[in-house]
Amino acid sequence: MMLMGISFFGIGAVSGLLLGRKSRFNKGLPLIMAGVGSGFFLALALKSLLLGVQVELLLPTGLPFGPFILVIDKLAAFFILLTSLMGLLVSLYSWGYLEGLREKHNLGYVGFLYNLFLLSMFLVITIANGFWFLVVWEVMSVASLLLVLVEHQLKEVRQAGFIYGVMTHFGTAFIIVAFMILFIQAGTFDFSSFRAISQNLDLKVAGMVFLASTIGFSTKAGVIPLHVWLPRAHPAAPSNISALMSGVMVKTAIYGMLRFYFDLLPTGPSWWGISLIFIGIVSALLGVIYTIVQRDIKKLLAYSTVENMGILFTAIGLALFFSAKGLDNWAVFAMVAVFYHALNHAVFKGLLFMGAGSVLHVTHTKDMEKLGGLIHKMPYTSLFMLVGVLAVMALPPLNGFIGEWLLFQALLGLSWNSLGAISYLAGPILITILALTGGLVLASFVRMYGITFLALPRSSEARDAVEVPGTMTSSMGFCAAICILLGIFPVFVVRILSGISLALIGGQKLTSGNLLEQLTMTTGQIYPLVIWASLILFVPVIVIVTRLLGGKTIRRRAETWSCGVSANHSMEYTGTAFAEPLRIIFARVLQPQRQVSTNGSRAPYFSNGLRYREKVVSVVEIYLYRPVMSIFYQTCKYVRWMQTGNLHTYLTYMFITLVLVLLFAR
Amino acid sequence: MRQMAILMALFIPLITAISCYLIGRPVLRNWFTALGVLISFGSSLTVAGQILTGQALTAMDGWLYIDALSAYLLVIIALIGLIAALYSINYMQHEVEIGIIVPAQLATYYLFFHLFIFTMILTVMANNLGLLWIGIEATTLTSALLVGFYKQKSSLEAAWKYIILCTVGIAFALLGVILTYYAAGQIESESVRTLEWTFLLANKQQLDPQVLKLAFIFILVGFGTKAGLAPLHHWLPDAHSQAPSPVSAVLSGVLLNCALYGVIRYHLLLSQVIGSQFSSNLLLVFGLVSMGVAVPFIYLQYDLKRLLAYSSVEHMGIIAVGIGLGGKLGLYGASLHFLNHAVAKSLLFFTAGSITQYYGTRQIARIRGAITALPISGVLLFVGSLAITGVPPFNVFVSEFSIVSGGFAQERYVASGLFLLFISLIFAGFMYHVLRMVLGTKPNNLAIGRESCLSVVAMGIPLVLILVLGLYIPSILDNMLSEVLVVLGGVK
Amino acid sequence: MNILFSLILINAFLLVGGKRIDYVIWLVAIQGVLLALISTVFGFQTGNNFLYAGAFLVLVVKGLIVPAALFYIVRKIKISREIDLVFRSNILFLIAAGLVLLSYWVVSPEILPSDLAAKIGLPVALSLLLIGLLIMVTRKLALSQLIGLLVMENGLYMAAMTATHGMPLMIELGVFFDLLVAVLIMGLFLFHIDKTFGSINTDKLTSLKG
Amino acid sequence: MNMVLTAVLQVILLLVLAPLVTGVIKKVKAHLQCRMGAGIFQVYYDIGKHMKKEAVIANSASWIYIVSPYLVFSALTTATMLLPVIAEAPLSFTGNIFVLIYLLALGRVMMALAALESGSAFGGMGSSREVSLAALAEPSLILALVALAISAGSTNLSTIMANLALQGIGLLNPAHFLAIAALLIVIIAEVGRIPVDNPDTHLELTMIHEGMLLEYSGKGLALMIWAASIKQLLMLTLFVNLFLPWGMAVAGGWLQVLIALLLYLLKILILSAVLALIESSYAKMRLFKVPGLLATSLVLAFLTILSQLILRGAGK
Repeated sequence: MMLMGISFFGIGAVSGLLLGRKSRFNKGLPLIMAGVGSGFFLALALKSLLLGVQVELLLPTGLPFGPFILVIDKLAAFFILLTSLMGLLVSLYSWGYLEGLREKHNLGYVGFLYNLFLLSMFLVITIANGFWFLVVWEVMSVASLLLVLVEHQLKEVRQAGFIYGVMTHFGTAFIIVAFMILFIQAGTFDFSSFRAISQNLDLKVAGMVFLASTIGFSTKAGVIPLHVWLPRAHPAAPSNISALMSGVMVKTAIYGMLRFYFDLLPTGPSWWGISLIFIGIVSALLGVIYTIVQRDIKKLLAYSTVENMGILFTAIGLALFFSAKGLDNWAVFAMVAVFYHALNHAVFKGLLFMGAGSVLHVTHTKDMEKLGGLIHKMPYTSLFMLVGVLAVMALPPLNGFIGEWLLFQALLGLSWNSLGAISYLAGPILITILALTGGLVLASFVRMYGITFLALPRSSEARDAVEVPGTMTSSMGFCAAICILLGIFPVFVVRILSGISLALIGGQKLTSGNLLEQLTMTTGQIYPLVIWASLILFVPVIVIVTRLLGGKTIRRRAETWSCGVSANHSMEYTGTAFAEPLRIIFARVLQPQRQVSTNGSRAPYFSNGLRYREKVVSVVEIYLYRPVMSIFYQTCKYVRWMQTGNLHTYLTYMFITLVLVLLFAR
Repeated sequence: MRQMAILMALFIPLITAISCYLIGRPVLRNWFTALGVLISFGSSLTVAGQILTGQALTAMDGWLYIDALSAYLLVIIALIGLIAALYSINYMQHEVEIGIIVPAQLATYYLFFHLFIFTMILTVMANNLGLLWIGIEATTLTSALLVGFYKQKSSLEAAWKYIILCTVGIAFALLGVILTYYAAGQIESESVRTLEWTFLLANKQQLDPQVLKLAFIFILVGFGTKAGLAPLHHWLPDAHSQAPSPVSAVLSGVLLNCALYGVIRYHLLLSQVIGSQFSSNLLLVFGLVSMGVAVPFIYLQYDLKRLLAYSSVEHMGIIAVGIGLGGKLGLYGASLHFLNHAVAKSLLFFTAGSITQYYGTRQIARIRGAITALPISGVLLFVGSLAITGVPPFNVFVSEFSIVSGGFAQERYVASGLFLLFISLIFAGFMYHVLRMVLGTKPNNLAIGRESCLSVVAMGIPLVLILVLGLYIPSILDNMLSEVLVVLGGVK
Repeated sequence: MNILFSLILINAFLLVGGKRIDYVIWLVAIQGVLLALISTVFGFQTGNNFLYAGAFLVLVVKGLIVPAALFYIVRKIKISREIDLVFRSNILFLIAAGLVLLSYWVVSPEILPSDLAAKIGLPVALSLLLIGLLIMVTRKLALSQLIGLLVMENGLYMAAMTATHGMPLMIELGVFFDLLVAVLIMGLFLFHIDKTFGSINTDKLTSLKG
Repeated sequence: MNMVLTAVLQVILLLVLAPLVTGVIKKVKAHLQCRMGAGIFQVYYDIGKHMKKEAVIANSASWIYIVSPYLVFSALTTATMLLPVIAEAPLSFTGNIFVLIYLLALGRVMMALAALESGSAFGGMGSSREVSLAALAEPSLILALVALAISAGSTNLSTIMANLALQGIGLLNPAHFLAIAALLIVIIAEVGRIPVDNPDTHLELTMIHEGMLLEYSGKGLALMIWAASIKQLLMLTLFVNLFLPWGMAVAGGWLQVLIALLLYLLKILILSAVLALIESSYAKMRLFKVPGLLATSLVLAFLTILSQLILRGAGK
């Protein structure tokens, strides 16, 4: 069955290559194949999650690093579920989206990469051998890199591709180190052998593996300070790919971390968890602060991905911390939060990127200052985008809230279990920072949605926008529906997730079903269904009441009063203006540099035009990356001087080398 | 029969060379070339096939000695020779068309080309270390003429540096040979046999270790110069960038391997005598230095072919590191890397050849949008550079990974760490240049070009190998490698 | 015997410091002759008949042909009488002395197996080798690099002779042939270089960098 | 049975009472400023008047603009159902402090989006300031509540309040007063009163909440005003029940409920007087001074937790 799925992707990829630029089917066939393949994997995942069967597949190779073995256990199944779900929806979406790329690009080639990309993600999740993990991991990176480079005529795309490629390669180097250290201990690269030795692994060694793997996977996850590629690469890719990259690919990093921490490594000391929590919370806060000032919608979404990765890291760190302290059921609780948030983020971030893609598809711009008023032109897109936005804001009763809530409750566990003064204080502090993050997300997405979809269009493109084809809207609709369902019926989902977490953490056996009840009974309950009900039910009640109080409603359309002149888009509040208060409040972080220049005016207050330019800088890049790069560059220049081009110098080098070696030998 | 195959493998190139020189008609010459390389490839395969049975062959009353290692390299040489010859047919034709060379020069080109192949095959087949030395020196002479083939200022300069540096190096190597002979001097025998590999191995315990050590040093510095180990590598970028592209492919694909082969022979001898500690460390150090030195030059590079040349320096370093680390994985990786590097690098040089020929420049800064201007070569250049920088699922990754894991298994953490660091840095440098060359919009004055079919074939063969060997090692190659390992380290 | 060794060393020193090109070539010729003498004496001592042949070869090739060829080149491409040293000669003498010491240290008699000739000969040979390299390093003219190479080869020959009483003839011939070809090819290139660059001053050959 | 009845009753009570509280505050302010002031029922009249008027909707506005008043109102109503006023709340089992806060946030988001609909600069300014300040206010609010949740061992409001009510006089410890101060500041910010926002002005430089309602008219406006007052009362109730919880009807019984009701009204009255006092004795802050104020409350809330820790240590 797994082989079937894989082979479908293979067919898709090959057919894409063969059909090439010209053929009429070069879009459809690869997409169908990708869809079917994802379907197969979805079935596998459900089979393994619900029936609890473990699927395996083994292919022989001549390489001395062990066989190509695929295993779907519970953990893998969850991430396959997530991937295949988005794979299906995005394939549906791409049907419409790729049409926009037809005349400029070779769709067959895109289809090939698309299949390769999806397949490699599935393989990364299922593979059970270190060497082959690295292979498929890099295949995934390369495929995504090439997809990022699809529109390579643009300079910033090439730059983004370069940075992405380099960063991810360095990350892989660290993952290699991690596997190598385990390999020394275990003697082979099979996960099973790693698992076998994991319990009697020296904690120092385990710590080294932890560090290496964390650095490696953090690069892919794009948490600060290793995030620099993410806000460049994700927007640069075609939007359906951005949806996959931001929604799913970063999750493979999360998968890798969980695989290492809870499967291949012994239960570590508490500093593992603490360090992860620290990284996570920092990138959550900084990430969201950067979302506030973005004009480019997709870049904004990319930074929000950084933020959500930060939240996930925090949750993972929490789980690690709890399990280090031996509080297994709390660890399970935190893990459930991890899984729930991972699932949510996959869905709503996919949805948001698809929405941004639809906007791009019809208006050909990602700059929110050129958009506006789209809600009239693209009703469905904007409706589903609204759902996505509410979900990413973690507002009840949508799925985002459930994940956030679980995390809050789990964090309070730090204070409720007597783990000493520090963690007693840490709980509330972390919650506060997360709350601040949440508030900022709220602000920045109100800005994004309001400026992009509401009020008057700010450009002719926005004015002439039309609704995108049904394939795109329907797939967005599905995503929105999933968001809502996950919001209404979390209990069922949580049962499955806590099952996975139990399998992962083990520890004291509490039956997974009533786990959440156990914890929430004591620490706080939530019945989203009722909240939904009351939210929905009250609306008609209010309508009736108002009707009773005020008689029938009369509505009259009129132009907005703007001091006598007719309202036009130049009077609207711009996105930049909207972000101004927060930009000033967080000036310390964003370091905004503004230039205001009035033109054609004698007195400052009577100018007939005003140019306002403001840019914010990424602190990390300026204070971390730039110096390193420049130092490296200088050294290169210095060493390069060695090749003088003069024969005598070369002979002298030979001379010196010989003498040195002779001295060494003698 | 066996003798026949061996002799064919050795002398067919020689015959081809002479006949190519004598034949006047270009078309006929091309046919001869193709035929010759094909035959020699086939015969070398048969030789290799006989090796797989396990025992080494000797021919010409002991002057030629072929064990698994030599056979393996022999196959590589014949393979690269084959594709390089196929590639050069159209390439050189085009050079004539665009008036860089006159038709008369083609004859000399093919003469030296095949002579070059011949000398390399002689090198790997030689049993007598003196003969080995002669072979390597001969490769220098023949290839120097190919390097200086265009007779422009730059090519003459390159050739001059090449020949001077390599001859000096080779002189040191000769001293090494003499010292080896001297070390064996106490053994009673008829003097011709004394320098024979088989003989030396047979009575290694009578060799004088101290002198042999000295000998190894001179050999290392001498052949190391030829193999382009830093800091003796300075001739390499010049020569590789100035030679015609097919020749560059052969130069960095197999010539360096041959020189390294010489070093490895002595390394094996020495480790038989005084244990591998000393020579391994030297090889390790040289290898790491070469990798490290390659980094800045790859970063700040302006010339496409020099870029590839420096990557050859790096890869020779990688092989040296693999040999130096030793152990099953290290040696496996190193011996696999001989093949992987040869294949990938020749592919790169072919694509670079087509691109430079089409753009009329080697300047990286002037090459843009190759993927639109010259689709096949553009894509292959990108794929090739991914492969050469050790990105899975291409073949180089396998060997490099094997070497690294060997390093970790030997608990040489610093070396392995540096190895990984250098590889990643070089990947970054390559991407920086290649992305700029391959992607983007092509210059307006260029139409969309097509490669000639022979060139595509010549590129296709290595491409297939790159892809296949990255994911799957066929059993026959696996047996071959295990035999090679037996020769290299005695590990089965 | 020892006298000859010391003579050849002195000759090498003169070569290092030698200013005018034809004078240097004469020294090379003399060195060839000395080498031939050494090998005859050596052959006389050891009664190894190969060595006479070797001596003859050396005399012909290194004493006559090569110098003649060099003179021919010099006449053909009119080398200006410019001094092609990069350092002043007394510094060079110091370095050369250092090299001799080094070579005596490297192949110092106590590490060598018992063989008188080798004990005396090898250090001299090695120092010839190094001095040859020194000449190549410290001279601008491409021609004098060729000369340096010749000195190195003389050193090698001496090493071969003293250490191993003459290599196997087969090898010997091969080596000779190779070196001859090498010198010829270099001469060829010298012509081309002179034709294209208008000089054989290697300082002009520095366009390929980085 | 009667518990449920009181539960439902208290929700309705709260909804109905809300405008009155606004009126009372206005009246007290007027008195403090030596004005006559409008009657305390003025707000009801206003709401009624707006209810009857026709709604003028900007051309650029979409369905969000029309729906959001209803959504805001229902979100707030749902929130009130989570909140024990004088006794156990009807939906107390469904939600906890986080749900409450995020429901308020939901209302805020709808309002902010609706404000952007009209395309006038005022709306944008209003919603921009609203969300920016809310982003800073939310953490302090959560922290203040979490401080109590920690000591209660649960995030359920009813549990927290019951826990507080049971503590009786033992509540009067430094931690509690710190928490009071913290929450007071946040509540002022949340209900948009001086010194954070000025509910009476329509001067674009100062207004935040009003800016968002500027384009509304008819039923929408009425609902928005009403919702605002409900939110205010909600906050005040939260405050009084968290910090002066005595006399809450933990167990049923009409008498108890009655006492609870009277006490509750008294507390609210006092608190609104206090608000009025603050409002008429301070000037409105500059917008970018507000974060400092909120930071203060954050620090106070944190000190609460710290002192709780110390007290727990002392307790052990």
